[in-house]
Amino acid sequence: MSSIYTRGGYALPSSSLDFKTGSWRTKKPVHLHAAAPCHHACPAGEDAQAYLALVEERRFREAWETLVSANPMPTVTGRVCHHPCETACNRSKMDSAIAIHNVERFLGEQALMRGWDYPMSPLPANAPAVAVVGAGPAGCSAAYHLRRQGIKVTLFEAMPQAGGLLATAIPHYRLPRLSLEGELERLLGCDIDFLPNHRLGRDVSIAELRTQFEAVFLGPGLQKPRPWNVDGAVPDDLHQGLDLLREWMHVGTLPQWNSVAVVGAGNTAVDMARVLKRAGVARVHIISHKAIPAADIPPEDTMPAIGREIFQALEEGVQIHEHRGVQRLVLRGERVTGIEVVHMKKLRGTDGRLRRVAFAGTESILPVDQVIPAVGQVLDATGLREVLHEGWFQFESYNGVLKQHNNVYVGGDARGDHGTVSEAIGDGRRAALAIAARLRGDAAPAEHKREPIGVERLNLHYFEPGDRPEQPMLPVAERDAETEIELCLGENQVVAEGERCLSCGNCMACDNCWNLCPDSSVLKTREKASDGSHYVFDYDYCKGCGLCAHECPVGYINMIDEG
Amino acid sequence: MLQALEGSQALAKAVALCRPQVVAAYPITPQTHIVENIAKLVADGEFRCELVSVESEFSAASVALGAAAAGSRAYTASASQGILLMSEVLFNIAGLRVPMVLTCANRAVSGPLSIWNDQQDSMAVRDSGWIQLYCGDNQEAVDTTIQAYRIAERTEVPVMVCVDGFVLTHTLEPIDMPEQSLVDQYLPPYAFSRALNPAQPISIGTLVSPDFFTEARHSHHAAMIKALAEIESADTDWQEVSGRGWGGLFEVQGPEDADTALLTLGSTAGTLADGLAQIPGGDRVKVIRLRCFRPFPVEALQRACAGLKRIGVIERALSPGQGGIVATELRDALEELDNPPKVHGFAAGLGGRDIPLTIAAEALRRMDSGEATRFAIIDVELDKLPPEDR
Amino acid sequence: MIEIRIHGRGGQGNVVAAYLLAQAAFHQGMYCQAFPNFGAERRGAPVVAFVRLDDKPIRRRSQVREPAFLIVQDQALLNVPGVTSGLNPSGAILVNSTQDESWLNEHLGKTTVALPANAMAKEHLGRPVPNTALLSAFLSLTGLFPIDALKEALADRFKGELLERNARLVDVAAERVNAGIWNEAVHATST
Amino acid sequence: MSTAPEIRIEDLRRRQPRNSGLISGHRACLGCGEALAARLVTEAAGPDVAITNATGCLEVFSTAWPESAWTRPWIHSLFENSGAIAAGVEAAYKAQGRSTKVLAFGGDGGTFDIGFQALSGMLERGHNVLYVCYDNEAYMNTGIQRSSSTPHAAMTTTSPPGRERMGKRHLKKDIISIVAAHHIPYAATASVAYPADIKNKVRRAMAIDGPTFLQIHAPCPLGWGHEGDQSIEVARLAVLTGLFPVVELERGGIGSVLQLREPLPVNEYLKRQNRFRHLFRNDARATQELEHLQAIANHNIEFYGLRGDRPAAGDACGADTVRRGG
Repeated sequence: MSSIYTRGGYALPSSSLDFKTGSWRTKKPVHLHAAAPCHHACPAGEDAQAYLALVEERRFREAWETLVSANPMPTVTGRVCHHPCETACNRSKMDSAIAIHNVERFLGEQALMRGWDYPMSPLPANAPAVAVVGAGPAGCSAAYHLRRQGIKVTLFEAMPQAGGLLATAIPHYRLPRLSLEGELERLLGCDIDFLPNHRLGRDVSIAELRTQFEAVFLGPGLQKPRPWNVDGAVPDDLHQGLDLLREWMHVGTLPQWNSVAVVGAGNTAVDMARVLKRAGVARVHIISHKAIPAADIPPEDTMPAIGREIFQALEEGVQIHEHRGVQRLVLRGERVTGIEVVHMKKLRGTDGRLRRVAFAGTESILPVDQVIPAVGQVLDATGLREVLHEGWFQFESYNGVLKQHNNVYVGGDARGDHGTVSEAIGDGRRAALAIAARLRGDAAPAEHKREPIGVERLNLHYFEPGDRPEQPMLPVAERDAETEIELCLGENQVVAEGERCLSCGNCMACDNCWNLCPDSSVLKTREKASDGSHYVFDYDYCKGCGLCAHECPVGYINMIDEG
Repeated sequence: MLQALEGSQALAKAVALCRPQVVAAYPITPQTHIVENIAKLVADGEFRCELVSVESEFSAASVALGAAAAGSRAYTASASQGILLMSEVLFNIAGLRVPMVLTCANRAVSGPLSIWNDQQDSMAVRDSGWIQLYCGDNQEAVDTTIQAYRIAERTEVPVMVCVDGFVLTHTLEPIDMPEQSLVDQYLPPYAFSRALNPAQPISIGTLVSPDFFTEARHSHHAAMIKALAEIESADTDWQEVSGRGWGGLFEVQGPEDADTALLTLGSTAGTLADGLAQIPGGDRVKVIRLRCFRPFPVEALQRACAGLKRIGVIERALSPGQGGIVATELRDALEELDNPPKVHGFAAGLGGRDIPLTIAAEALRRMDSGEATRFAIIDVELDKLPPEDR
Repeated sequence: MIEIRIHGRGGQGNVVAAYLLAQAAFHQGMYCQAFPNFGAERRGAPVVAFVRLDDKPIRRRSQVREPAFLIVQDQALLNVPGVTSGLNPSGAILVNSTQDESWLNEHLGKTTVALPANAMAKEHLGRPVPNTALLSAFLSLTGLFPIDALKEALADRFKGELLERNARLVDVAAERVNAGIWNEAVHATST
Repeated sequence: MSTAPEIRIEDLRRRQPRNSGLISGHRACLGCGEALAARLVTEAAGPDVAITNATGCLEVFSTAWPESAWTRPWIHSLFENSGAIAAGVEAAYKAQGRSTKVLAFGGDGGTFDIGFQALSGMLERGHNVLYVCYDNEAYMNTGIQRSSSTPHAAMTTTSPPGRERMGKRHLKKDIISIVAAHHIPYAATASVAYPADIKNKVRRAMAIDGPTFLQIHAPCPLGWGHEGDQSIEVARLAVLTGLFPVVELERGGIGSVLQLREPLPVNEYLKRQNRFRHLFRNDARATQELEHLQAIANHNIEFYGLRGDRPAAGDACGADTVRRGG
């Protein structure tokens, strides 16, 4: 050092870089791209956060392409899904969840309106062939994802048209025919060999499929109503809810009743009740052993039907009897004239097991001229026996591969462990990816479990409060059998939702870490760093204070123990 | 050109001749006339500088430090309490090795309050690391101010020019004010090697650990010792161009072979010389006027005092409980001589007490009589004190 | 060397008087020294200033304890203890006074000249500032050097009409006293 | 996670799209609010500045000889003379015909207390200096002793709570009003929790030819008793409760203020810091002091009109909203 600096102890600029304060650190910040709750919660595997980011920038087509990389039918799920993504959405702890399903639907409709094609390369000449049985949500999803993987798909369907329950049992005011047909048309149109009116066990057998195709995906659904009786009594003119719905969808009319009790708490029960209203039934009751959803009721105690459908049913005059069970049928001859209902609740017994308890003294008679059970369906084993074990499939939960038949996969309601459209779509995708891996000779992709990031890891201060948009709805007085009740959000509303997205766990490049580091130890890169972000920690000087992690709005920075 | 000027006025003109860019001062008796005269010169456009009229001596020194560190020639002046209020900054300026010049219009330090002359103020900051030059008259004060800038800027040690308050600052006498061209020739423009400059952004005033503080202090001490030569050459060179020199480190009058000397600092020297002229044998006594007190010119004093039998040191300050400050240092400096002269310490003229012509005779009488030879306040009037306080 | 002590009051221009006398001597080519007895006195309080004049450089800085002459700017000061102390027995006093000189001589026991300097100043300057008249009279009495040097010194401080008035006052005051009567005293008190 | 091999960290440091006056390698504590604030100020002030720095943490941690973390000409003289040193540097630059702006830095000790006179003199004389006070509300450099900036009831080593006392007995000195009373063109407060606001205020002050003053609330994790990662959070709560009003005063009058939506109760701020721990004991005096602090916040809110009419993008909740892409 020059003598002029030793005089009086002067120092040269920036010479502190010789002093590496990184040695002070006991904890160090690392980037951790934790799963967004919406992504984690989506049974179909959609990464809502990713497409919301694109929506924010009005890059709608790219947003849609991101969306359909998981789910080929967004206009459908955007309407009928119970959207656990929104339940999980961290924003709900701040003000209100992002209206993800509305965005999803908006993107799907944009795609249909503008005729966007799936991003997909042409099938290679030597593409392997896989059979898919059942063109419901699971089968369609499997077919689509197999096709994206460069696999030739033959899709067998017992009915004359594709769509499964979507086409046969979901009323048009919930799922307009045009939307569904648009999605199916595009899906089937991408080089999928669709064979309608091919019923398993009648027109084709599993054995044939297993020899003709490299693999088989089974998505037959649950076709048989669950048997129902009250203490062994069954009215002789019993109509099952699902059958009645199909009848309504197919014919457009129902028998003329005055007063009907629908027994059940799921979507079929609610749809049935609302359809009955539309068919002119004056008094429609739902007998539910669970509660109407409300803020203070735990989800496991609430009706499994989609909440907003339940409320629309109430708006439309359906009476829901919560925590009730049917204890006795009041019969005149073989005909029902009423039901005896009783208050009941699921309680833990002395042995610790949950069971329904009916409360004596709470019985009452509900006069009805028809009781319609809508308590679920079971597997129709026709054509499936050789792959069933004691009447059920036995499969790996993640991708649905059968335990005894390693080239046969199952998905959708037929698995028996879940029953929503989105779950069926997810099953189809995971099975397709497993099949593709298998055909390539690779190991099946393992379940990649990333813990979703909790709201406590976010710094909500950095986000402006803002409520989700009101979804436009058809007034009750104008509702009929066909006209859709829930209407689509506008472009600006959708973009606003993109802006409201908290980007949980995913760097927004907001610069907080770079701005707020007291030690200038967060560096910014124009190129992407190896972790995909635009920031690099300068561990030579970072003292590990954790300020960056605490002030990261999205929880992208984790403090981990040093060494 | 010879002019009859009040000392303060002459000093103000001398400061202006040195062209400092920043002057910062706070008024205090008896320094006031210096800054008033500078303000007048600035107001009349005869002196272009940033005159910062601060709110305290503490800020005066600080502003001067800031200005000097920023690369400007800087000046300040004070006295007494002002010097002590500055003292923290004085240590800092010197320790940072920032050159500047300060005029100390020497005055007693309270309490009790005294506004009159002695040299206790500058003596109190003798360890601050500043060069201290004491002036015998106003002509010397003018010339020394000019020399001081050269010394400070060459050594990177600040210089305090000590001028007896009132006795010099308020005395009108003929003074030869040098021509501007002469001063410009003698004193090149200031260029601080380590100035605050965005183009070379150094850091001044760092925290120095025990690892280096000793070396920083050593470097400062060594610079002070080396400054002795610079102080002498500044005076020699000035004499060459102006015709006036002041003896460099100290001025000696009297016979070469004298065995007795009186040593003092500042304006007392003339009174001593006149006093000696009036007493029998007075012409056999040397008068040594110590000009440079810091750095203390040990070797030069040893040479000048070799052969003397006794020296009386008359100083206008004391270290209570110890005695004469300069006397003690001189005794220490001469101790290495083969037959060191006996050094008698006298304080006199405290708090403005007039130092009369008779002081020389009184000092010699005491040295002859052998009473109170180590230290005495020579002009104390003990009858003014109760017996228990004498 | 001639040593002079000037007594006055704070605000009366006592130091200026000392400076003027020294500056006048300087213009005359003499060595000079003028300084106040430094104090913190406020307006009206008695103050003292000293002047030394010589034809060789002046080294001493001590106060003037045994002045050759006293210039007293206000006759009341004569009653202040110590004002006349130390006056050289051969020396003399010039006092701004309207009192009878002979009474003063007797009263003080010193050679004393009285000059009605206030009235003269009031007449010529419009203000009762006695020092110019006293200095001029002093030079006239002692014959130390011509009064033109005093005019030069005044010209260092004043300009225009004020200078002219002062110059006239110098002339009038010089006329007012008996020129040269203190010549002897000068010789007797010079050191 | 490691850096991509093609990015060399040394190059990256050099290529940062900012020009900081205070860089890495300084020895501030973890999460130091003052270090952060000083960097932000220098970034906004730009390179053509000289800095004077009072004795204090900032000076000590930034310049351990022979190392300096400053990239600007910088001088530390003493504790109480940053304002005067700045005045001197400014006077010199003026005499030299330079336009380099002088920044004077000091902590609350060097500004509110021991350096108060030099600051006042500098302001009164109209020097073209931006004085920045890094306010961490106690003498932190010497180990957390009370200053006149220490908030009422706060615990320091010289205002400890005990059987007779509940922390500091006196109020926090209203330095900004005192400074503004010098009738200077611009005086403002800011908080490290609002970096963009700091930068805007510095830019504003830089453009003014004359004395300007910025008081930046800068938490000291050690002195306040919170973890280093909480510094911004705590600073933000000081603002959101109204205990530290973020305001601008122009020529002595109140200019714009950072408005609050719904002021938070002061406890939200106090309970996060050990220095107020004694106020959360079951003790009537503690309750009284909490109410006192709430009243002070209420007074600030009323005096400066901090309560906004409606949520606005620029208020204390909206000012630091982040968006994707920064």
